[in-house]
Amino acid sequence: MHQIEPWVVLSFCSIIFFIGFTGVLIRRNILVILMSIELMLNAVNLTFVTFSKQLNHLGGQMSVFFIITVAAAESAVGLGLVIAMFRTLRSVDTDEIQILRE
Amino acid sequence: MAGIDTHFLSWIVFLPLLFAFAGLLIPAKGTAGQTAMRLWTLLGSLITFGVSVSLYINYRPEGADFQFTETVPWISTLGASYALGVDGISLWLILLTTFLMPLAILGSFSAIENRVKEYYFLLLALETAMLGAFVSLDIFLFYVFWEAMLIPMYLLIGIWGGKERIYAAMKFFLYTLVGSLLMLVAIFYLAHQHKLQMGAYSTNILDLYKLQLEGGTFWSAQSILFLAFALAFAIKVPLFPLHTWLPDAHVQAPTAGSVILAAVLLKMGGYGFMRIGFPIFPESVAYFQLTFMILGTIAIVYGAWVAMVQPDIKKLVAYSSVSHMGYVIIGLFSLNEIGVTGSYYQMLNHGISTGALFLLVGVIYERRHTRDISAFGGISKVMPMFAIVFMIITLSSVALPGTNGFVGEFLILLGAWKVNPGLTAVATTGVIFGAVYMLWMFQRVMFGPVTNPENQKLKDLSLREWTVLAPLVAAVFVMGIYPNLFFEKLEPSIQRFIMKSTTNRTAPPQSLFSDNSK
Amino acid sequence: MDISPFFFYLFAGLAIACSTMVILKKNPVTSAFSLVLVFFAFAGIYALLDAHLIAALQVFVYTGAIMVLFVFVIMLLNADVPSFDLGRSHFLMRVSAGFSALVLLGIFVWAFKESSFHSIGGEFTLEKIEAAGGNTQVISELMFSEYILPFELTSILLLAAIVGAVAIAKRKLVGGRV
Amino acid sequence: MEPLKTIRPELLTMSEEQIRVLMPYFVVFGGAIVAMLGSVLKKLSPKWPVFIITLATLFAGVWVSIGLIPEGPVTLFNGMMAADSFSNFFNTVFLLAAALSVMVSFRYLDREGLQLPEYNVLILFSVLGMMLLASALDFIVLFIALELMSLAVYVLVGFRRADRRSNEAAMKYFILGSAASAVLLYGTALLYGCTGTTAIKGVVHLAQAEPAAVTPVFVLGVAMVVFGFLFKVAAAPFHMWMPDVYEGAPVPVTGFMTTGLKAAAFAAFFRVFINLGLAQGATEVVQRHFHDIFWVCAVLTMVIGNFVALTQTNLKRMLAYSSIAHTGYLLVGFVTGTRSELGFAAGTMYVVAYAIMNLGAFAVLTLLSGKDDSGLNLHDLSGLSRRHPILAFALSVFLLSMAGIPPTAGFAAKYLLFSSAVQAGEISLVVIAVLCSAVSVYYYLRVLVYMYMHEPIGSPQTLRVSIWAGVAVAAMVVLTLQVGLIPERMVNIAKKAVIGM
Amino acid sequence: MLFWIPLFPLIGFLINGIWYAFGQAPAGRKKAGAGLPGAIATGAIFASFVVSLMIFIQLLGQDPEHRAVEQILFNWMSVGKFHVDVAFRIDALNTLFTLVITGVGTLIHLYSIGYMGHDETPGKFFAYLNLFCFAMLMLVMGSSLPVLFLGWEGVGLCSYLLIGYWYTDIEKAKAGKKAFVVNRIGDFGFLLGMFLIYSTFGTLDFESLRHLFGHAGSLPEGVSPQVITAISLFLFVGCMGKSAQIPLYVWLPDAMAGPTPVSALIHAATMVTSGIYLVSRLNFFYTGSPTAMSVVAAVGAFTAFFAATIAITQRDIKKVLAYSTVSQLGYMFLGCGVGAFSAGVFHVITHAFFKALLFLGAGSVIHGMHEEQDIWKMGGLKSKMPRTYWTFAVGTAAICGVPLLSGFFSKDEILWKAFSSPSGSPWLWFLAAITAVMTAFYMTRLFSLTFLGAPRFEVAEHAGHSHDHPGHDHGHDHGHGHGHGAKKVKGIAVHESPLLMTLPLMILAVLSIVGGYVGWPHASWIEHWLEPVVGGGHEAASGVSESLEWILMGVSVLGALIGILTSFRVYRNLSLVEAMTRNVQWLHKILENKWYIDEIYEAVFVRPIQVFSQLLWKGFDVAVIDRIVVGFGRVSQWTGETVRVIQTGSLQVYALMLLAGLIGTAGFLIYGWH
Repeated sequence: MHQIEPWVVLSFCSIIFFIGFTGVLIRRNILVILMSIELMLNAVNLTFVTFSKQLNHLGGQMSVFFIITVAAAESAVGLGLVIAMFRTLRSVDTDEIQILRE
Repeated sequence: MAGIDTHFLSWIVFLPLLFAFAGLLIPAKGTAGQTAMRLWTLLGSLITFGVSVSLYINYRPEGADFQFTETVPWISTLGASYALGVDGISLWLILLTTFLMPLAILGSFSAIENRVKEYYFLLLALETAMLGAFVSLDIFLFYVFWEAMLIPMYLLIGIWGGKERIYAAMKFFLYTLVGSLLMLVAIFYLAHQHKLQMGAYSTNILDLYKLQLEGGTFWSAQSILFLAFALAFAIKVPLFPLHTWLPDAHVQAPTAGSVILAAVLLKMGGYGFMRIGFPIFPESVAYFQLTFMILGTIAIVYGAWVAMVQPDIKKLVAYSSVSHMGYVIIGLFSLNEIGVTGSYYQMLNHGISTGALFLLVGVIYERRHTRDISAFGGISKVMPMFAIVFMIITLSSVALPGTNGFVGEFLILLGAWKVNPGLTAVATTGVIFGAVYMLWMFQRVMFGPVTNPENQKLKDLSLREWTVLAPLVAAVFVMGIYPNLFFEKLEPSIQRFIMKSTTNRTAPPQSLFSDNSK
Repeated sequence: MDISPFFFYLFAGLAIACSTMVILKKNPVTSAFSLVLVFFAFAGIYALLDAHLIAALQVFVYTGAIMVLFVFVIMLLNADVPSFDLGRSHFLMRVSAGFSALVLLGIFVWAFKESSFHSIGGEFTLEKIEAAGGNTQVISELMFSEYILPFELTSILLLAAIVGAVAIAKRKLVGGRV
Repeated sequence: MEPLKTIRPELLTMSEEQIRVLMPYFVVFGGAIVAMLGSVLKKLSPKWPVFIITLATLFAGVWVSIGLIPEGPVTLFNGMMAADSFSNFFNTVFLLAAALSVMVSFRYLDREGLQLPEYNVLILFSVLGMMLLASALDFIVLFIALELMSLAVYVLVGFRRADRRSNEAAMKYFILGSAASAVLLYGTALLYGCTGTTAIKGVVHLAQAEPAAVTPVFVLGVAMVVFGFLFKVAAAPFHMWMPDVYEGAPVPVTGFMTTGLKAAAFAAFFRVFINLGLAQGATEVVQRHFHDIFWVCAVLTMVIGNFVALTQTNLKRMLAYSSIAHTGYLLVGFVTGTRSELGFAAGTMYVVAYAIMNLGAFAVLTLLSGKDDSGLNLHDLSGLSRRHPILAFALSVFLLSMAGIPPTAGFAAKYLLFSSAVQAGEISLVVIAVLCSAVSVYYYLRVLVYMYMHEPIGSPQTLRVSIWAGVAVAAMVVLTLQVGLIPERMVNIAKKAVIGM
Repeated sequence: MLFWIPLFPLIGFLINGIWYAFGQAPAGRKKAGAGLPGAIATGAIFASFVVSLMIFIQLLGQDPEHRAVEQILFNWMSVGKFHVDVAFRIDALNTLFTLVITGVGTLIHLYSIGYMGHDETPGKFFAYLNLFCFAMLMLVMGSSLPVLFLGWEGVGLCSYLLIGYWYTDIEKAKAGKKAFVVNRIGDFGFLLGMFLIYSTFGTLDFESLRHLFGHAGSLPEGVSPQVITAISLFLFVGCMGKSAQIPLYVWLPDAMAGPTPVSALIHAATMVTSGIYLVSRLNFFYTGSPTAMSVVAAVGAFTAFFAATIAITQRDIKKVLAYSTVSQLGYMFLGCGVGAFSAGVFHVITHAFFKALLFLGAGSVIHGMHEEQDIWKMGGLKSKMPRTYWTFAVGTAAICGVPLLSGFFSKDEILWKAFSSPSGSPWLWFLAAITAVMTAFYMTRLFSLTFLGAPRFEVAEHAGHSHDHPGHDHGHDHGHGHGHGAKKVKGIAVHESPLLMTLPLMILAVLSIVGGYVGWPHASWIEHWLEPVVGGGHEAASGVSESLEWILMGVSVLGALIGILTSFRVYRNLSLVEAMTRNVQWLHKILENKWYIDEIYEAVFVRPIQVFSQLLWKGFDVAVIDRIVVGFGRVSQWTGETVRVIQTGSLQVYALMLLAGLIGTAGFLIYGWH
């Protein structure tokens, strides 16, 4: 056990990514869904960094900065929406937001 | 007026539209306003007719293939241009349109009382679209007009129609549209082929005549393309079994709508075959000749039989149109000069006589508000003058010699006989059944005692109605007695048409054709 | 790859376990705290991969800012509603989601194993970065030269986010006046 | 060992040319800041000032954009952004779409009690995002621009905060949008891993230069990027968010989304698609597979969009499905773009035509909608031609244009699009497309049926049309007909735009 | 000059027609009496009679081989090589027809002035009558088939209009329609014949066709006999329709619904003979095809016999005459069918005289009886209507074949030719002879029942012309409906018809007597006259001697006398008749119901077509085609409804699609990787 193959790290990233995706799919609580999205973004970040290391190229790390920032802005707006929704619906359940259909 | 010589056709085509837009400025509130609107529209259509008559006067049959041409590049990327021109084939259809339009307008003076302004606007817009289709020498332009025709007609049926008007309007629109969309794909393909063969895109019909397309089998490009066009045209004609939109549309449309629909719109199909379908795809025409002749024959007999049992006058006339247009198809596909001339003439005849029939039905509909044959009986007694005109038009419809109908049907059958005597014999039975359904209808409506008290006090034709019908009656006899008036402007164009439609044929024509292939 | 397997597997195992907790635990607060652990584990792996600045930022921004925001919102909302612990969605959905994710994961892993990433050698080797002043310096220099556009754009993005968040979270308003 | 050159001085200065081509962006950004400042006015109601500022900004932006005719593509910021005719063309579209949306929403906001200055500010921000999206040459920039646009629009969708449907729409849009962004981003990461760059062109250059770089991971990356975009443009089967969001959003916002947002997504998609060489470039494997994928997607999108629209009774939702259908037609343009003479110009032209007619239609819907976006069911339109003939006429023109009936912009655009598809040999696709558009005619005409052929129901309420909205609708009618009658000009512009990319 | 012949009636028609349409028909306009319109119409047709006579005289002076006058008016249709002129050509054959048409026509017009005196719309009647004459003249004068066809259909139209003249009676209107439709069936054959002629010979002009054939019996080169046969038979179908032969005779009895002068003119004297005209005109076709000849002869003979059987039992005076007409037309075709075209034409002429006479006489009776047509309700009119009685007697004698009257000569000529001609046979002769006996029988029956014996109706006492016409009572022209007559039987003031009506009767009676002398056996002027056109009569087949001819003539005369005498005996004692009728009830019933032919046609053709049409409409047009069309719509709608189900509103489902799409694509890509 001396070396970690890149595919192992990358597979780890995709495990996290799909866990995040699964979270989006199976949770009814919107807050948790938002968290799952954060998980996905983190997985992406790690992929970037892994590649950055692998390729000896800092572009990946640079990207991660911007992604982190965007993620932050996104959560801000997302949480704002959650609050607004909670005000009218008194709920954060995705089952409650199925009026618009068909 | 500017450019009246160089843009003569444009003027004719867009004159009605100009009047339509100007008519929008007339304050059509109240009776006076409505009358003003009606008269204005009538004036517009009459002026258009006048101008188109000068087209007739100046057209030289011995002159160029297409006259009064105008060409303006339009979408150079795809080779589409604004190309107009007139030959004998379009000439008479233009005149038919402009001739019938004032009559249709005059005929609906008292029938239409609400939304007068829109009504006449749409009628004039429709006229522009129809004229445009007849003068287009560019397939793209043709398509534009072809489709543009649908909207006014759709609204005319849908707004001023009968009880089932919405269903009928929708059916009319969708039926026609589905057909024409496949035609659109074929147009794309043709333009592309032109690029491949000639090096540039073009949708000019005259350019497309020169295309070499592989044909002769069912799955060849030519056949498929021809079928795409034929579908659009056959629906418009309408050819059995694609005719079912027609009875509904006819029955529901207001009188003027039915008149225009029967008289001009159906001709678009035949015209399309003549202008586009045949000359571009000669081998496919030969290939599908029998198929279409069979369909045409079926249409003749089928239309007549089904017409026989219709309880509604307009529906009966509609099915009679199916039957009559079946003749057009077999005449066209007989591909000899007699048959084609007959077909063309039959289109004009059908325009006149069916148009007149619809106007007549409109006359009694206005009085009785029903078109049920069984609601009438003995009308002759109450409206003798009406009965006379009705009789004349009925005779024209059953193709009595001396009326216009005979010339067309006779030539068609004569022409078709040379190609396929068996089918022609079957088609000729249409002569019998045509008489059966028309006269039976006439008998039930006009003869017998006046049983329904509502029919007792019907007013005979008014002066206005006479004005509408008299030109049609005159046309029935003029066309029946002196068809050469029409043939002489037509002949060179028909000959060219046949030449184009038969040149690429793989097999030499049979001996019976020999006198036509000059 | 030249990293310590032990720490990698440690952090990776932690991250996987905690992420699973995030999506499986009913209580959002539990999920939130599991998420914090995931973030920490990620920061560890960043450090292993020589991305020290990112590791730090991960801790600051994610655990410090974003998570606090989450917890804050949870608290805010939780105060009102007793039945906040929502379950998971429909069984069928869970099965199909899990199955799809697993299949895709399989495909990805296969793809990662199949592909090689050695072909392109960049110039930012560890030694060069060290020579140029370390990871942080190089990154900052890059940010203000090559990456100036995204950098400026993120600022606009944040501005927009602020406006948006304010607009959306404002209390009720009537007739156009705030 | 060569030392790293991290600071390149040439990146720290900008030439005059570069500043000139950046003017539209500066104008919009500046306008956004000023509007933002204006929105916090205390003494004075910010309503009018912000409105005026926004409009002025947008029109100034249009003016500047039209005035800008770059001689060739100008790349900026280390090749991360391009100012070329393509972006310029789309910038104009976005700015006009935004301007028209702002014009029609003014009275709407008043009526609905939503007159917040942030509305206009957010529109400005999202327009900026769109403009950057159309000019991004780097995946990172593209992502940020996308997020900038999306974040503003998320909020706009949820702008009717007291309305549960608006909230629902915003929430769905947000979650799905974020998830899709994450997928897109993951794809970007994989591409970066295979090629060592995030520049759009760089990716494909490397892939072409070194075939070894085209590994399964590369293909997966491309797939994820493409799927992210397909999701954003709402192509089936990733279209499902769209009807819900369009229905829930305030009417003028829906109009803005169907035009501006869609155009922006397509603009970026075009750029990515062309530069990734999905149609002809990278390798044969990629090209062949993506052709099939797009083919299937296009058919599915057209079929689903049109057929489901048939069953809708709410006009807004119907137009949402119709929007999906139009996406399908546009995908036909993607499938066939490289193999026809017009190339992607046909698609580009279609985007514009669609924007024009849809903007017009939604402008009319905005005027027709009642309190809380009610009154947009089909039967509410009964007899509209009696109550308001001009609006009915305008709506008819837009709907007929969408149905592709001549002589409208929709017809001209469809004609160009499908004829390029035939040139590319995709005849079966075109046949499916025209049959679908035949289906579409039914539901467009159904609206006409209600407007023209049904009698008015209930008491006719008077419609007040503000001068702004009136001008907007009239302009769209004129444009629809003008492009329909004389498409040549628009085609040339679109061609130039695509070639300039 | 030729064009004046049809032009005069046309002018008459236009004057009367326009006057009627605009001056009389509109509500509130004063109705004109019969006088002026009648005078105009009669004048017109008389003028053309004069012209016809002049032409005839002109022809008399010409060389027999080139005996023809031709005039081309204008070019009707000209398409490619197809070329039709509106042109007239009068030669030996049709000059006779023009004379008969205009001559008999004039008399009937004259008669009509009296007969229609109380009608509501005499203007219309005379307009139609003139129109008919015009069309009939076009028919016989036309120099080519299309022009002939113009007249052919034109007379059909007039027949239709005049049969349904009293259209308020729906039965009459139906009879008119029936006539037109059945004629159209014939025209169908006619058209096919024309098409075949044109496609074979490239022309439709009689002269050109005749030249192609050269001399009798020879066929043009390259034309197979089958084609000739086909053409002949097709055209003969047309003749069957127009000239009321089996199986298309059914319209003629019904056509009696029209005013009696119409029956006389159209359905006895002129129109129905146009079939014979056509066959004789195109005799070269028929002589070229023995098959066609035999068909014509057989149909003619059988029709003659068949119609006669029906005539025996009819009660309606006009129906008897109608069946008699059918029967006589059969004779004419028999004549043509055995190659004796001149005999056929000869019979046309004599038949025109006596049958017109009989019809007009019947009209006079009906007029005098106030619309009573049932001969069983007549009787004893001899004294009441002497002039009618005597003239009718002449007519009856002529048709029965009493020697030295016109009918005798023409009928005997046909009988002899049927026996002796190469294409004839004893069987044909036998059938015709039996028919002759039956003819004598039923005509005498008619005569006897009408004029002899005691009146079988109550005679009203107040004599004089008290024309309280039913038409006036009812306010519309129901007046002549025979249904009304029946109710009015009580107290009929029978009166002799005015001179205006009896004068034509007398003239025709004279003609019926002398008309036959132009065809004196073995010195037949008419056969000689027609020879250039129809060819000479065939020489008698070998083994047929002249004495046989005399014997046969004697047999037929004897037959006629037997028929007449039997009939007289039988119908003197009406109770005997009833007894006899009872004995053969079934036969009587069949005959009285005209062999149920109408019913059979109704059941075999009319009803099935109607039912089938209904089925096509409801069962195919609406149920299949339209259902398919609507079905497309339904399927689209259904697809839409189905697809929208996946639009659950749940955002997770939406997101799942993203995943599913990714799986699909990734799988697809990786599958394609290898």
